[in-house]
Amino acid sequence: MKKFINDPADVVAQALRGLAAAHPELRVDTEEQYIVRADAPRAGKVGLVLSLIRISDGGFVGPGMLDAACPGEVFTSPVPDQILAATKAVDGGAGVVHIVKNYTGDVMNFQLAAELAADEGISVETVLVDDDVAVEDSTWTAGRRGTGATLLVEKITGARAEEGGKLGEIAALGREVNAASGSFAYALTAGTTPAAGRPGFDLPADEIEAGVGIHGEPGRRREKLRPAKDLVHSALDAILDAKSFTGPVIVLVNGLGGTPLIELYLIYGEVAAYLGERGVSIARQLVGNYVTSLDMAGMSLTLCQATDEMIRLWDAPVRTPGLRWGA
Amino acid sequence: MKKFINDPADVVAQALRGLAAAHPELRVDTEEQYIVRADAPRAGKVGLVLSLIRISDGGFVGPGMLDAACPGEVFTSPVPDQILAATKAVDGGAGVVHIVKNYTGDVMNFQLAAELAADEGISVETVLVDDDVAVEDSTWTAGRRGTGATLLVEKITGARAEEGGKLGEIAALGREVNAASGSFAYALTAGTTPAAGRPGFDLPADEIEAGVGIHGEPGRRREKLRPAKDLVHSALDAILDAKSFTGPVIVLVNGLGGTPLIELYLIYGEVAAYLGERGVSIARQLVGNYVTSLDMAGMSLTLCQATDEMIRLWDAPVRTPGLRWGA
Amino acid sequence: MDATLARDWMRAAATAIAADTDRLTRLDAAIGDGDHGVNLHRGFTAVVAALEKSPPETVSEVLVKAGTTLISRVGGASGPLYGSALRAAGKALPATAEVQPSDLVAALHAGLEAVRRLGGAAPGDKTLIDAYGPALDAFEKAVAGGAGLAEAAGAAASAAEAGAEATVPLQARKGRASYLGKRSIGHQDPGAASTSLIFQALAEVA
Amino acid sequence: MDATLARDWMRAAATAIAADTDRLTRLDAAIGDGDHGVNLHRGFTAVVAALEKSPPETVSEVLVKAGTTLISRVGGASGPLYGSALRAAGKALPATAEVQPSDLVAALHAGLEAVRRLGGAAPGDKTLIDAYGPALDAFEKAVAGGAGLAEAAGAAASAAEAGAEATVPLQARKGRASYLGKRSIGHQDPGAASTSLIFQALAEVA
Ligand SMILES: Nc1ncnc2c1ncn2[C@@H]1O[C@H](COP(=O)(O)OP(=O)(O)O)[C@@H](O)[C@H]1O
Ligand SMILES: Nc1ncnc2c1ncn2[C@@H]1O[C@H](COP(=O)(O)OP(=O)(O)O)[C@@H](O)[C@H]1O
Ligand SMILES: [Mg+2]
Ligand SMILES: [Mg+2]
Ligand SMILES: [Mg+2]
Ligand SMILES: [Mg+2]
Repeated sequence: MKKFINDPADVVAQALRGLAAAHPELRVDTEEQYIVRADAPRAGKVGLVLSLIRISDGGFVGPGMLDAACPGEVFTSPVPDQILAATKAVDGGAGVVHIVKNYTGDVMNFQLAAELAADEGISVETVLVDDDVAVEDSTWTAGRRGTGATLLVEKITGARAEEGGKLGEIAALGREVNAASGSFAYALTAGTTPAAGRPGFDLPADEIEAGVGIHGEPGRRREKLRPAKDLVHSALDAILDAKSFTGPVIVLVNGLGGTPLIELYLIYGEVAAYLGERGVSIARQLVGNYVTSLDMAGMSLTLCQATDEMIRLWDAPVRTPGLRWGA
Repeated sequence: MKKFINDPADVVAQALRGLAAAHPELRVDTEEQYIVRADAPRAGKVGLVLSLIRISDGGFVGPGMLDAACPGEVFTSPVPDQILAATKAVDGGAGVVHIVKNYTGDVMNFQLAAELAADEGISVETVLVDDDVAVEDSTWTAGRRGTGATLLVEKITGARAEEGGKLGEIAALGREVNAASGSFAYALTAGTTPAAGRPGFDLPADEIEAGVGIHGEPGRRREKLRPAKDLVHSALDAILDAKSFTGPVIVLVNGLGGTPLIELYLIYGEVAAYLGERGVSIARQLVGNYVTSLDMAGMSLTLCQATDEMIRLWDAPVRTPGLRWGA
Repeated sequence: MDATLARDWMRAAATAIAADTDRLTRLDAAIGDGDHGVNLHRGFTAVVAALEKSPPETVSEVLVKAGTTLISRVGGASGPLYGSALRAAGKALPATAEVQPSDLVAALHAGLEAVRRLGGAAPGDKTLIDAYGPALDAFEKAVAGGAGLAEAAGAAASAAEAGAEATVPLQARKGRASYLGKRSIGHQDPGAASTSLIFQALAEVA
Repeated sequence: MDATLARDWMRAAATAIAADTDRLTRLDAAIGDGDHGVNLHRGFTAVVAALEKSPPETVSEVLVKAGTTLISRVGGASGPLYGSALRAAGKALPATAEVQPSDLVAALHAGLEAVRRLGGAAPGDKTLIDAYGPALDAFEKAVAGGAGLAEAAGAAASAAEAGAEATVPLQARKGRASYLGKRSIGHQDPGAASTSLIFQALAEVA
């Protein structure tokens, strides 16, 4: 394993220290391991807390988006203590929304934290994100995973919370965005966690994993590498089969951490062309490495069938390390 | 080689099409292969054109930064025709500054383009960027390479051009920023160009390249992998030996394309700590994959000994796909 | 069982997990995200430290403290599951210095119940339940037949190991491995493997 | 040499470069950025297409058109260098249908001069000059000794190849390879290798 780290056991803590140094507009509690806006808690504002297992998501804390995020160990959900501490740090009396990606660990740890918060008199609403159409949503699985749509839920609910939206409304909006979103991902290579020290899986030189999540796990199936255009068509077909979108959609072309922008833009070109063919109009688009899986070379496509209100909130100012416009 | 592409011969053109689709606020000439701000040329505004050999740099075209960029084939400088076309597209009568990274090919192609532009009555000033202290600046080399400082030159001169700075002043400012900057880079892995189809060099599992540039070339020397802290100290020592900065500095911790943010933040933590030890104060910092080398896992550190004016211009609004704040 | 033996159990579990961290992580890499060994190693190291810092006086307190520590240090799926199991088991025990095998039967039932409530998994879903369930059955049967702790624990350990091995041909229906669909078949469930280690640790010290 | 032969030369050069694209790219990957073969292949393919589209009538025009095409299609260091060399050589020739070996000597001198002016490299800097220079010397000497085009081109080709091989032990002082310092020693310069291919192409068709 080759990484720019000091000690595999201490990567998250040290990265958090760097994040704190690089972003004085955030407050990082390196003891309890959470990140909050420096101005938190704001009286009367609904707080948004993300279950986060990648430092890059810490990049989405700030005005117009998240109030806090709490990274667990790499690919491990945070613990209830941490989540509780972050929840308390952002509660301004108007309640707190937990944005939880649908993974067994995240769900359970947040559930425990929500119970602890309720004991302390904090109203918590949970928005479960489960947009990954690669997983069948059935009793045969733990349900669809939360992937790229998390960013959309964060951005859109974050903008509404900034405007003064109430707890129930924000939670409902988050669930609406999630229900209106679908994602599908491909991996060209496995990522390597610092603790494991070797790639999560081996992949022959001409094969890829289809239907991967964002924790380095293998996908639904292994396939031969195909041209980007084919992969884009298959991914969009999977999303459009699962969710019958007609547009306008917000499109996220997302790299999983090790994919250069030149490839992501090439992919976006194919996405735009194919959605045109299928008669799905595009309202907004975002291209980059946002919802990542360490150094995995891979990409995910997310579509969100957006209402006018969602588009308005998408366009609203946001000022975070990872996403910034209008501010 | 596993990449999200269709045809290795057509990657740049197809990525440009995607960039155009994703960013309607830019105008992409896919025929001549250049990217300009949609509002170019602006009468009376000095135009800034970048020699660019990576699509991600196209991310820095927009208000407050570049007026145009022209990507060559992957790792190949653009051709004079392209540069001339971009130069004409952004000339609003106040002249054009060419920001050229110091590589033989870039220098020669821009020189030919500048001669052609002069023939057409356009005043061109050239700012040569050569910040990479890994290369000895002597008659034994083609001179120091242009790397991370390019982003600083683009941002700072771009802000001044937006304010109405004159041609000679912008060029002088660009040269001042370049002279005040130093960079050093490490690679953990080689990148793979689509055309070559295999990594540029082989690197054993425990070795890294020290002193690499941003075109996939091997570095000055091969070293054993060391903890991030050690690498940061060596890189900063190299920069501070070559340029005697005392601060305030603008710091860029830059990933070469395949380096996850968690590592870049960890690195920034070490940078901040070590600059503190060496008594160099930090005015501003930027952490991310900005000046990249395809999918190379690597990082570069850039320091710029900044004047108050440079810091003011650094803070000025910028609105490009790759860098955006205050707008 | 007294508090000392309960602490020895936790220590033995920590040692076994430390030795098998890599194996557990590999099992998890095959059908999950490759952190199970590291997660439990971090957790049980913290458990041992917590128990050493202020040694509880009763078995009940040992297990509650161990569970609480796992919940607040592990994260992931295994933290809440193992943590809640140990907490529930501890809370089900009498607050006496010594507890009987029959008390432990009830406690282990409470633990399993907590796992099922929290995770919603059924037997055969390819989770730690598939080692825990058979182990508890064997323990209960042995105690009902008059066996002492050592003998009952031995029976539980064997059953847990067999249960873990029996997860290999199953298709996962819960947890991260369920995303793989049929591809989860042919691999042992990492949680079942670690459950087997924990029952083996009990058999060792009992 | 007439325009037809000049076009044949460019076509033969394109064929040789196409066949050796991979070798040139590998040489460039070792001490540069691994694009030299691809660069020249793209360029000479365009040259052949341009010459076929509207075949020039004179050798001078063939070389100027080839050079212009390389400049506007290749990029990198090799585009301006080879392009300027061919343009300068073409411009140095008389605008006659047929040119003599002695005209070509003068033209090749002009081409080398253009490369040196643009790139600033001296002999021994481990660049294409280290193949071009010896080739030109040999060509000139042969012509001075009364040799015809075929014989002179053959001598140039051998000298170019020897020159290219002689770059192996050199340390690069110009171009991308110079960044490597001493590590550039032990590898053949890709530009010298492609120059040798171009002189070989002349010897083939002459
Ligand atoms: N719903 C569930 N019920 C019971 N056990 C579960 C459930 N989900 C997962 N597990 C167990 O947890 C183990 C994985 O633990 P771990 O790798 O530490 O967590 P994560 O999956 O969050 O990375 C699985 O092997 C399985 O035995
Ligand atoms: N200053 C120079 N003078 C002469 N030839 C040079 C010079 N710099 C580079 N070259 C030649 O160019 C070759 C590299 O060409 P190429 O790989 O196409 O361009 P780039 O270096 O821009 O990638 C080198 O092998 C060398 O022969
Ligand atoms: Mg995990
Ligand atoms: Mg090149
Ligand atoms: Mg796991
Ligand atoms: Mg090259």
